[in-house]
Amino acid sequence: MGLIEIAAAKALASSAVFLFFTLLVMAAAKRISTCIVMFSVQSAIMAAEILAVAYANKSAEAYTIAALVIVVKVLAIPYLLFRIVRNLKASQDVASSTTGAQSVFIMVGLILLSFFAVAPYARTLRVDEDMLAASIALLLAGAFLMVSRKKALMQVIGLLILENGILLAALTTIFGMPLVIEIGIFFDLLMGVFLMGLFVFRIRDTFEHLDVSKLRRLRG
Amino acid sequence: MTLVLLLLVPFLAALLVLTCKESRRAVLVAMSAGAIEGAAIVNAVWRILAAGALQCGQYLRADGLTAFFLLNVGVILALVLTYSIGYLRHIPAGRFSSPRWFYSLTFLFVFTIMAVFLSANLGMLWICVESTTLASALLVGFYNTKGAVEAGWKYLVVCTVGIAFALFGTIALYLAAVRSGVNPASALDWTVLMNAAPSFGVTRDLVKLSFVFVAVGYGTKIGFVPMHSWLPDAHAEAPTPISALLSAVLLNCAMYALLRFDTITSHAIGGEFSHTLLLIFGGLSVTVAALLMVVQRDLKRLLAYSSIEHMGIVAIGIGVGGPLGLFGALLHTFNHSIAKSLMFFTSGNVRESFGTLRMRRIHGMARSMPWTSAGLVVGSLAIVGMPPFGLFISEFMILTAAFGASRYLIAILLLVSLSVVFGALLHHFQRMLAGKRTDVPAKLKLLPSDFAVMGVCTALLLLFGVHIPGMFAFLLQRALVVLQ
Amino acid sequence: MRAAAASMPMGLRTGIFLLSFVGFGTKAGIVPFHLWLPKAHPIAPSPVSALMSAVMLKTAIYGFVRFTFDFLGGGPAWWGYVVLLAGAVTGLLGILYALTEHDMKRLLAYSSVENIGIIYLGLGAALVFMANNAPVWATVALVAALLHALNHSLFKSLLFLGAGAIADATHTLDIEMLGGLLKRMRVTGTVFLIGCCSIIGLPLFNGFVGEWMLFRSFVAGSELPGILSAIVLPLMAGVLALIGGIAAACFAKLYGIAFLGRPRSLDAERAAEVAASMQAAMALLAAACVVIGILPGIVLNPLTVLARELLHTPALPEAVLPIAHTLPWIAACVAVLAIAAAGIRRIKRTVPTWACGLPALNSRMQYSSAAFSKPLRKVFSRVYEADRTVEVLYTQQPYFPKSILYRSVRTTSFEKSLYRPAVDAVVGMASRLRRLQTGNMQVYLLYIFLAVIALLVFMRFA
Amino acid sequence: MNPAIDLIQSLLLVAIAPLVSGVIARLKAQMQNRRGASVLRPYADLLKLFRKHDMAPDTASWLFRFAPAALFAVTVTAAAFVPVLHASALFGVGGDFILLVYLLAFGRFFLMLGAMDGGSSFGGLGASREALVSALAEAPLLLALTSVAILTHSISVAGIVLFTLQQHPFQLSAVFVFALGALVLVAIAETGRIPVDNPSSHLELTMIHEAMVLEYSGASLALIEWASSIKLTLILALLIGVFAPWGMAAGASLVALALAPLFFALKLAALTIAIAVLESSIAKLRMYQVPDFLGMASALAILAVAFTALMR
Repeated sequence: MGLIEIAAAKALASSAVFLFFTLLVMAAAKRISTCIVMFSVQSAIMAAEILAVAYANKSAEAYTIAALVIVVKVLAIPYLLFRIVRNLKASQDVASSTTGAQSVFIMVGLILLSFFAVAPYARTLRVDEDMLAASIALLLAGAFLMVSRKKALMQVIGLLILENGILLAALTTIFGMPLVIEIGIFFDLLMGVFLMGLFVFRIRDTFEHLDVSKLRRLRG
Repeated sequence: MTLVLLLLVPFLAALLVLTCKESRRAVLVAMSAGAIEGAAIVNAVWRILAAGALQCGQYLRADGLTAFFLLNVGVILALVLTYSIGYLRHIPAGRFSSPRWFYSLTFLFVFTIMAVFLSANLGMLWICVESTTLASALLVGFYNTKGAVEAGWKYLVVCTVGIAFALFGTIALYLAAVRSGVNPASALDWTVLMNAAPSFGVTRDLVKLSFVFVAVGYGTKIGFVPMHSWLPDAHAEAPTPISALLSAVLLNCAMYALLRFDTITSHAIGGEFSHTLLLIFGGLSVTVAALLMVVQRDLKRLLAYSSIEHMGIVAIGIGVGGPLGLFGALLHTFNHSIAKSLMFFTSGNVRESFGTLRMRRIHGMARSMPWTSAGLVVGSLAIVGMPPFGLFISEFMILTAAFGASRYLIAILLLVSLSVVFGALLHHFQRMLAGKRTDVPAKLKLLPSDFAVMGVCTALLLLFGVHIPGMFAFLLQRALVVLQ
Repeated sequence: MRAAAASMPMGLRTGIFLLSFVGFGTKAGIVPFHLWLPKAHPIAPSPVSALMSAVMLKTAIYGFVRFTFDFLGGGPAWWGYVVLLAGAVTGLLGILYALTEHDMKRLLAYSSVENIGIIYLGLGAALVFMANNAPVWATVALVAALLHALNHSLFKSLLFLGAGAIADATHTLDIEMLGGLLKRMRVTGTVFLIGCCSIIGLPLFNGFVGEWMLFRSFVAGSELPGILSAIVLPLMAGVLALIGGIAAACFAKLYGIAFLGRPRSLDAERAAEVAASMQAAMALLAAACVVIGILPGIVLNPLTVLARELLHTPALPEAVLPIAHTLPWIAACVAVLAIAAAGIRRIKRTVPTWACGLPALNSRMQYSSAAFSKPLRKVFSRVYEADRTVEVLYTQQPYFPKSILYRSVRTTSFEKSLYRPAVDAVVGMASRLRRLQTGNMQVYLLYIFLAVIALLVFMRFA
Repeated sequence: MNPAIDLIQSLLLVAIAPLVSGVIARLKAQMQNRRGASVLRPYADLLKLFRKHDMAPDTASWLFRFAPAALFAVTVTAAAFVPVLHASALFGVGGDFILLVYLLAFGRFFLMLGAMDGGSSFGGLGASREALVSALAEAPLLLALTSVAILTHSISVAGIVLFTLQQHPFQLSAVFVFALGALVLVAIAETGRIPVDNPSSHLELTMIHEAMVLEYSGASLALIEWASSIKLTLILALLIGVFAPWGMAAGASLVALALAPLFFALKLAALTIAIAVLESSIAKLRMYQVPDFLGMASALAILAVAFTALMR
């Protein structure tokens, strides 16, 4: 076993922990930029994981997907988000409706919950338990961030994390889907983030704030 | 080629129309593109009927079900484009809100919708459904007012989140297929899945899990309660032709996606589970939407809730199942799309005339705008399922199927909801129609195109209420064959 | 279709029956699904109202007949009782509400409700006869119902057109503002009178023929073996008579206030006859009413064929045929006598109406529409719930008030006690549901997540 | 049977109608210790009125003039339904009780309209009250006759009379008692006698019929008065025919036919005395007690119909 193999195995084994770490940091984060960085890191961890899988299976498709993740999720989307943050010239506060400590506690609870939830499936599906748990945790964490953070950009980030969870679930169970489909999904995602960014500007222009909890003209 | 043409026309039209600075040119380009697309649809439907199914490469296929929905899109597109001629007079000029942008985005939207129907692959299907959200979000926010931006934002986020669940469900189904021994490369292909479905027994739980997520995901897009929250906002704030397009085409489009999954799931693990789920969503949607219609204040929001209700009825039809239930459900999607388009068109006229959609401020329509009022009355009679309009037939089929399948609870729930809807519409519209001539602020001149649109809608509703044309019935039968 | 229906399970058949009963009933406007009718009519222009009453209500009846008789082929007797009850309640409440209306079109709309009730009485009787294996009388009842439907479309169109003519001539439909129109609009007034005579079922006008056949079939109900049907059906004759009696009062009020006496407003005073085309249309309908009323055979035969088609039954029994032969003779007899009686008299001069020796009368001293219907309203006060306010303004003298303002708002207790709570409950629920649509998108997202969780839990247990 | 006999008995009914009114008035007067006018007085009145000038109010339309003729015509036509001497009628087979009731309603409707055409408040007042009474009287009248029709298996008036005539008095169903009760009550209301209406009242607070005819004069008034006395006699004849037809001729027997007027006169006399006694001994009801009165009639009629089924 060469050095690379050992590194790959190590990465695979401990990547779930790193992912959880990024989630906890996001929960504690007060600034949007921290969350963007953490999202980038999270995506990088996943890319590393896919690379490890690709290397282990000698799968060209997996390499392509890893490359896509790096380009789109590690670089392009965080860059886009940073640009938006910079251009908005607005407060960087995430505007959480829970305190930092509460958020972290909830995040821990969600992670435990996901382990609890996947236990029966992991066995029947013959997959790594902590990776599957991590994917569910990402899903739940994304959902939690979307619901609890009032800034429009945080909704985008939450959605991206949720998306990451789905991607991870696909990867851990079946090494992802056919390539064309994956590419399509990435493209969609990129467009989605781009559009949401557009809307963030529009919200700022028309409402002069970015607090989505105040967007309550339409109800009933 | 037939199928590629269907996609190519709207895509090219979207680009071409963007180059037309002058709004009359834009209208001309749009109308001719619409005509070409219509011809392409007719051609495609014809060929599909002749051949049973058309395949183009690995990712495009059209079968009977596709043909049925293509026809639906064609009819509504024609109506919407025609109506837009008159409607676009009122679009204020802005950075992105000009007729050319309107048409460009509309064709992009149509492009994604066509792609949904033509996808042979469930992964593709997901991508296209998600694209419809992206393409239409800008249209929802077209007016750039506070309400429009808010609605667009909510639409974008809520639907994207919902659709993400559908992706999860799709992956779960893929996993189930792969684990059951289907070749991973084609394990998302619809026909492959249909053939392999009976052997999914080992991954029973996974298929169920998949359907739960797909139902929530596409259900968000369909507007099932409780994932419906985006729908009234988007429908109310979008430009009127787009509201019609959303209600009459987009919802059907998501319903189509769910229908495909429902069929596979039924084949794999029996219909009990997925149908129960659909009945739950359907019953919930019908009840909640009917109740919420009572307390609406805005005309277009009212119509939006009515769409939720009708999607619930369709879900009940699918959930009740059987040839009659499915037939009724499919027919109902078609009838609803026409009736709802008519209603939205009239609401557009109302808005232009009264400057508001607040129903409390609208009086004396019957006197001041008799034609629009007639359209509204016909539309609302149709929408509450009165004979001799088409929705009566389809609702009656669904109810009969429900009684036949001994689903008494859901049938009674549906009946009660329908009467609540009737009461709600009567309550709202009676006040709007009655009143003096003097209550009307501005006079709206209807164009021939407006009359044409309302006339065609009425004629179609009447036609389908009295007699389902043979060709159409044949098409529906073909669609049913696909689902069984 | 019939064969398929025959093989259906009873539950499904009942389901279809109840569905078509409620569905078509709503459209036809049977109580308690009638609320939309009087609200829709006044809004619509007169020709549309006429068409609505004449055609739309009838398509509903047609649909119900088609489904219940043709498709389902009848059912157990209780179906018939349900329809009879609906018909009786509809007819009575319809005419009672009509009695209190002062707006001509609303009055006519409520009278449509009443006539639909009468038609449903016939349909119910037919169902009971069919369930009791008496196809001959079922045919009579069904023919009666169909005939009344046909007649109703004739005389109600006539009346709505008449109302339209009045609206044209006087710009109002409030009968408290009218009066003396017969003198000013002779043709309209005369044909309207024919419409009124028809609608209250006076002999020699078409309304009578249908009602007569209904009465006849009700009396025949006594021959049925079941005790219940032998009691219920003949009692329905009483209900029909009561409806007819109140209808007579109602239309005497309508005609008497709007067309007779002196004008109650300047507009009514200045009213002039409407265009000849309109007169011709009304005259044609009026002629049809009279012809059918005197020679009912011309419509009875085709309708009998139709009913036999629907029920697969033999011809009408002998017992109902004499009416067709008697009516022309009665008509002749009445005509000769009336002409003779009219010939005896010579009106010598016109004089002012007697005013008890006081100076001339004015129109405000006439009986008003509200006053006319007051006695009957008082008798049936349980049905109406009027909110009355009387404001009296005195100056110095206690016996000569300056002004008395009497306001009476009629709300029907039926609406109050049945619909109000139901509507309130629905609106209450709706308002509570409305709060769920908070406008906060994060809450919306929460709903989606909760839906996923709930379904996952459901999946575990399903 | 023989149209000539039928025609004669109908004309007889029309002809003696004023006499019946006169007899009742005379009997009442004598019971009240007055001498009273001659029993032929109504004929004199009619003759006088026919000769007098006919006047119409200036507001009136053609309907005002037409209404008395219509009332008279339908009432005389209705008289051709009822057997008097022979158990048959001019409108024998087709002359059913439904048509009879509605013919009477016909006349009343036109009288109501004629009253309202006068333009005074009296006309409206009378018409309104008449509308109340007739609306509520129609149902018990029809129901009572329905029960009789069910018992006699015939709907034509002549058929009903013939059936009863052929029965022995004790063979008759007890249900007849209820029907009779109901019919008597309704008859009082229909003919406008005390306690429902007072035919001799000229007080606007109490009158119904008189208020309606206030504007009429001359021949018009004569027609109306004649018609109402025909109606009274007709209803009395109906009561006699339905409940006590014995003595009426049925076949072609000339003896029976010769005796029939005698029997009829006796029974009519008994009824007029009963009316006179009743009208002299009880007070008129308040307006709003009339519905109660008719309610009782309705209850009896409903009972009668129900018993026809229950006592089969």
